[in-house]
Amino acid sequence: MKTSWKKSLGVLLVFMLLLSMSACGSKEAGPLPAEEKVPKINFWITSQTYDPVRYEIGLLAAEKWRELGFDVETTTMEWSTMSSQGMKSHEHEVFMIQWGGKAERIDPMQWLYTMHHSAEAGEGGYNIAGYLNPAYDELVEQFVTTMDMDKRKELAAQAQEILAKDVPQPPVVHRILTHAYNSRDFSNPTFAMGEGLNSFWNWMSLTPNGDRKTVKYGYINDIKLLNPLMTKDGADIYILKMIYDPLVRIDPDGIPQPWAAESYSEIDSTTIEVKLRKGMVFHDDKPVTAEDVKYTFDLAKEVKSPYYLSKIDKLQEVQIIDDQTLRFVLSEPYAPFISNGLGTMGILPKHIWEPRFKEGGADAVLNWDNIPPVGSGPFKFEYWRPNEELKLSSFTKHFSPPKIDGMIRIPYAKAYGVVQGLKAGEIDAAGWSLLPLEQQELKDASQLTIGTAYDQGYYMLHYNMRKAPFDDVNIRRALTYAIPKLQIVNLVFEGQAIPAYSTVAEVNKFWHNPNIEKVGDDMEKAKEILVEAGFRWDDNGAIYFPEDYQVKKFSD
Amino acid sequence: MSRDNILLKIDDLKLYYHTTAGYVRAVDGVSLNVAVGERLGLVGESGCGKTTLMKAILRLLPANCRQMGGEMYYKGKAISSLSEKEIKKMRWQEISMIPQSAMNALDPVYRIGAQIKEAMKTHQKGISSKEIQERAANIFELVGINPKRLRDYPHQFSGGMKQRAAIAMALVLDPNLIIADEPTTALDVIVQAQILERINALQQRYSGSLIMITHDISVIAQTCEKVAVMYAGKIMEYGKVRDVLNNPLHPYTLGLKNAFPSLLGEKKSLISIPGSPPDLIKPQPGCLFAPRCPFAIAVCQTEDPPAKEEDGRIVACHRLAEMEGLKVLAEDETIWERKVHAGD
Amino acid sequence: MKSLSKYIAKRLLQMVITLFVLSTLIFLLFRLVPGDPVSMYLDAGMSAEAKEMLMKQFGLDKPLWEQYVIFISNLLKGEFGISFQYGKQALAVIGDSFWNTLILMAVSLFIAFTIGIVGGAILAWKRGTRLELAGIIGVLTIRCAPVFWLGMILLSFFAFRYQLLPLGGMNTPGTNFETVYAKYFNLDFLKHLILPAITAGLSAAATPLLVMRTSMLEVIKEDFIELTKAKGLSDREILFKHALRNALLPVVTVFAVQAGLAIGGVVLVETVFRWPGMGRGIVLAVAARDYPVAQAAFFLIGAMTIMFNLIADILYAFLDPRVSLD
Amino acid sequence: MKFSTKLFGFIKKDTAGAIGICIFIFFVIVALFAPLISPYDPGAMHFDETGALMRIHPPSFQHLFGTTWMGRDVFSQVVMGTRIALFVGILSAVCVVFIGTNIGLIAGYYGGRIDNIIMRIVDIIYGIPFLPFALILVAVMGPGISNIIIAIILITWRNTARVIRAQVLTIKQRAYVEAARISGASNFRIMYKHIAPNVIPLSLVYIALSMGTGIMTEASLSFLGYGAPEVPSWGKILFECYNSQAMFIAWWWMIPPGIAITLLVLSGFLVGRSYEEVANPRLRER
Repeated sequence: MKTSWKKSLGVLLVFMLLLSMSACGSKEAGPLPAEEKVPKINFWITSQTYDPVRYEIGLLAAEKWRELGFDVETTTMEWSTMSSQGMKSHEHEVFMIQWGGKAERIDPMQWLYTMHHSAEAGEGGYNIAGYLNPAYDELVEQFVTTMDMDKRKELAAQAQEILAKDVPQPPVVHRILTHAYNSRDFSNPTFAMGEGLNSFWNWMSLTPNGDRKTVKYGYINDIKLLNPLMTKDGADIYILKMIYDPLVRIDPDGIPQPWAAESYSEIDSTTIEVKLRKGMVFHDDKPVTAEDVKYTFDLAKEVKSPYYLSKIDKLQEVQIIDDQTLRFVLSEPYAPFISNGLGTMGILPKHIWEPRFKEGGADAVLNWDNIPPVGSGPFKFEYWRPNEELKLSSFTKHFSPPKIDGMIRIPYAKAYGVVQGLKAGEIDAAGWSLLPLEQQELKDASQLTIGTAYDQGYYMLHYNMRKAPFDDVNIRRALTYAIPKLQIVNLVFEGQAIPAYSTVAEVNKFWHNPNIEKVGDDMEKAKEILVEAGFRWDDNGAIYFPEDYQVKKFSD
Repeated sequence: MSRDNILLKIDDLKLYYHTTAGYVRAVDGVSLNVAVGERLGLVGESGCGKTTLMKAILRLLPANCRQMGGEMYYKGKAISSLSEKEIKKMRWQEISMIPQSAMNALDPVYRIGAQIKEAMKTHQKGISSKEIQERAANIFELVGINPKRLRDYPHQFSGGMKQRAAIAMALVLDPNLIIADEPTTALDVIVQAQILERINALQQRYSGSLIMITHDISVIAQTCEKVAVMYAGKIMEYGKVRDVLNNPLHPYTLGLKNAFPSLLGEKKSLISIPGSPPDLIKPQPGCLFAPRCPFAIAVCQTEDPPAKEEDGRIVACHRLAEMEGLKVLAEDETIWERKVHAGD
Repeated sequence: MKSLSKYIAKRLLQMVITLFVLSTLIFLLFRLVPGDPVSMYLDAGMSAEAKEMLMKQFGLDKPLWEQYVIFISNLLKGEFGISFQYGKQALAVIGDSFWNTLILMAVSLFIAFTIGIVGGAILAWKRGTRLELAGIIGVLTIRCAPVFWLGMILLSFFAFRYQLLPLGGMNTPGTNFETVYAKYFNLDFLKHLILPAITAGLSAAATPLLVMRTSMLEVIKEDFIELTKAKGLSDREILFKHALRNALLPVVTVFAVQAGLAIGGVVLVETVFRWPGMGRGIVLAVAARDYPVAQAAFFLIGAMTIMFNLIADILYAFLDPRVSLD
Repeated sequence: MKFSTKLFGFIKKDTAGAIGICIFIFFVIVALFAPLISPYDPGAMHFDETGALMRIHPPSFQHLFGTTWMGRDVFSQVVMGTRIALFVGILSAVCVVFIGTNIGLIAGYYGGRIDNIIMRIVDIIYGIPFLPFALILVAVMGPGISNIIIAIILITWRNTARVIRAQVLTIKQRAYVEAARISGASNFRIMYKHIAPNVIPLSLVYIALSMGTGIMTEASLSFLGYGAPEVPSWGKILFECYNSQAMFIAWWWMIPPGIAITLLVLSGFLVGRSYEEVANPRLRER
């Protein structure tokens, strides 16, 4: 009996030891000077539970980098920690973000200027990589202030070319959105770039085939807040776009079109004149006036609306010329104002917001759930039971009324809920991109048709050029060439994605530059770059800096 | 004693417990009669089978206890032949009991009144609730408790009151036979005396029979007319209380009498019987008391002593004839201990 | 009855203290760790200034003690602050989900204790039989199985394979309810309730069942049960009126503990069955770093636990006259 | 000899306890030899002859429990998951019981104000809903085995402390403790030399019972998406399965980890319960 007791204690100890041993890896030093060894790369990946896609991509890329001789450690992190330490404080070495392909990003201002200009490199800025290239800065400054479209297109092409060579933060893949809808009862959907069926234009074009005219629409998450000045959530903004009319809407091809404005024109490089459409009314039957438009922009500036602040900070003032005419005066020439400012800001009814603001100030306006939201858009708010459903009905007094009677948005919390809802006919469409397995599950549901839309957003790797070895362009290029983009497409996305090479997506035909260097999927090339730059390897295959190493920050 | 006068007749009853180790012979060939209105005391050490015997009368024995022989007759009817329905009807209506320890015998979650009334409601269907209340109140007054306290819960009663409540409960249906199973054991001496007094007083009014089970021979002396001395599942001696206590004819009775302070006035030091009751699974041959008996002779070790009846007295001892002489010897307390040493 | 109200007052005071400590704990937990709510929303295209604006809006720019003072003074007013995500009072965000959870909890506890009490009594009655053995093995297995796994199995079996019941949620989408009554009292709601309630109920049934069984075994050995039998009562009366009633007492004690555990189970069950309750709410709020909502939900769940404890205590006093509540 | 008889003697008496010990030893062996038993790296993706990823393939000889959506071997994952489960279960149980026993000893031995304060704290902790608290704690401190264990410890020491305190209160009354006190032994000495040995058997019961709590908590947190990110735990396997459409199709992905959790928790429960009867006869039949 005694021996068995001792034995089991021993077994337990050995077991603990083994467990702790398995946690540490083995390290061996090569003959080359240790201080010249390329430092370990700490790759932050999201947990598999938060985003399996980023987790899998991370593992696949790290595997290839190890093949090149880099010492890569993958650290799994909570997204909130990663975003605050990486996106905000820029303390990362390399990590990945999924950038959404919203309509207002079709004009590549965000991709080319905000994410790569030196002005955004400070804490909290969007130049996460810390890409400080004076030549590039100059190029994109021109891009932002030039109003001439052809000139802008040319500048954008040049910027894309530089970024593709320097790879401060390479895009990896674009998803292909796969959305399903009930083609038996409804027809004429719009699968818009980056948004699929979630697009505003889909709700305008969708046409009932028979008597059932209200579309039941499935989604994973619920909306959260319908206050246009405060919301930060993409799902909320999709709904707000339906309830509120902006002056200009970005059409499915990314071109700004007059909407609540009858027309707009540039008076000079800093002044835009807008003619308001006649006869528009809010959902409470009060007319939409120039006063409302001016008040909307003034209020957004006054209360520092988080979502709009960056879009309208170049707006100096809004002048009312007459009942139907307004002038927007900018502090400096700023080309994206039409699509990002006029194109996103929904007109708010002054008679609702002004009393609220006067009474409680900015707090009363921002800390407000704005239920029911009253706009002038083609859809009218009916009711919202959080986590259960939201109903909008069509606004028949709108100048361009939708063909359907309305929509009910149902959050299913889980993908399987959406899929089973589609299958059972509980919902008519879903803005949730279906995985191949889920599509297979739906193959017997004959009423469904599946359509696709390319995402102009992407999964993007962010190196940190503030830290070695990412300050070296050869390292960045080699690492990027090693990323198995095609394999990622096949394994992680089951083919429902395409490799991304340019910061402006291929699907964004107007702005995309097809003649850039396509970095990726080439281990040979990756090795070649390192060898040419003089990098060395020890017997174990670990990589070392060249002798008399000089950092080369950018390509020539 | 005429035959029709007999209320309960026990005839060579054998009750064995079935256990994994074998049969435990808790009651082994007991014969007893209880006449109408008679008060019988059943005395013996704990574990001698007296409680088993009494439970058998109400058919309350656990499933592993089997009747291996003999029979009990209530009003001439074999109890084992009664149907489930008949036995349920008989319980409490005909035969009730005062439980061993009233502390645990009352359901703690119901009012005492409700528990008393429950007996009436079960057996006397169609009786008005007003009458039930009246009778419960009467019976409480009878046992000396304020009827207002019918509304109390058991935990609000003292030990003596609980016992009295239990007595009241046993009396409430005016049964023909009451079995009192050690009604005073759990109580302190003063309360014991009160309870016994109460039982005696009640006997003036109550005409039914009583079986008083106890290990305390003095209790029998106070309350009973007849007494049966039981040892290891057998009756050792039976007779009128006065006869048996004044003139015991069995060595065990002698020992038992020595073990309790005399209530009959003789001042003596107490002598308890050394040793312990025998193993009932594999009883030795001969008299079961022989190993502890200071007067045991050779025949006692081999032959079961026959029960001899004389003048309504029954004694089971081989040395009955020599008893007068042995009694004198038994006065000496050392004789009991010597036996134990010898037995070792 | 006077002592009862005094007792409840005393317990309520204890509850207030516990909840106070609880909320302080949660307040600190959320603020002393890396990651802030604002950075969760960075992708929306906000400028640095806008982010600061948000921090100010949420009151996160103030020093910790000041945030705490605000938090406590809000708490005294019954407020948990404005939700970071929903732009309204945290309690208003939780709103209906509180009732959804309460209904699920109550029904599953009812199922658990019905199964526990009846099953425990039966197993005690059938002592030593094969039924008892099978019952105990089954109950122990369910007790040790993860409740979410049980839910997954039931879901894929009854809802997916045989399509007898809905695949989660609380109401079939697309129905607008005129009244609160209409929302909860209809067949559709009941159908949605069955699987989650049974999952949570089954999983919580083991402990009361085992306790009931042992308690029952003890009670039927008691003297008063024998006396009841001697009184000529039928087996049914003995079992249900006397034995069950007495054996219930320890089970009621278990109820208090079980209610606390069941809330944990409900978090998981709500997640599996997509039940729009507080449990799922707290998971979502925590993931989004929506402190006020997470705090409010946690607070309410804590209060619910303590309330169930209180109910168990009162129930116990009601069932057992020996207990006086002071 | 005596101690081990005391420790393992119950096996002879109690079939349920023996079954529990057998299950536990089985899992310990699996954990020890996990790398040898598991045929593949649990993170490796598998491809068929045509080079296509083997997504949710049913069980076969190559893959005993089939494969996951990402073509990973479920059997290997379950085998490797045994280590995490045992590690979390044993470590958290030992810590919980160590802390709980000491607090219970102190509260019970010193009594008075110290006892009062400790028991108030215990009352408050009983008011904390366990899983939501663990969820918040792990979410804010970041997912990871150590944080999960910390969350378990912070809450569950209350059970052990309460039981041990009650036990100490009765032991304190015994004559030899009084004798030790009179002979001038220090408090520390009385507590650990004279009282502690008497409560250790009860502590061991709680180690067995706490192991189940630990394993279940880890699995639950993993299922809610807060599991330790880099290790293949049973809860995480279930989380992945649940979050993909495969839950309804790939039973081989869903059933084995659940059975593993159930069995291991059951073994702790059985051992604890039957050992309890040996350690604390008063609790028998309870």
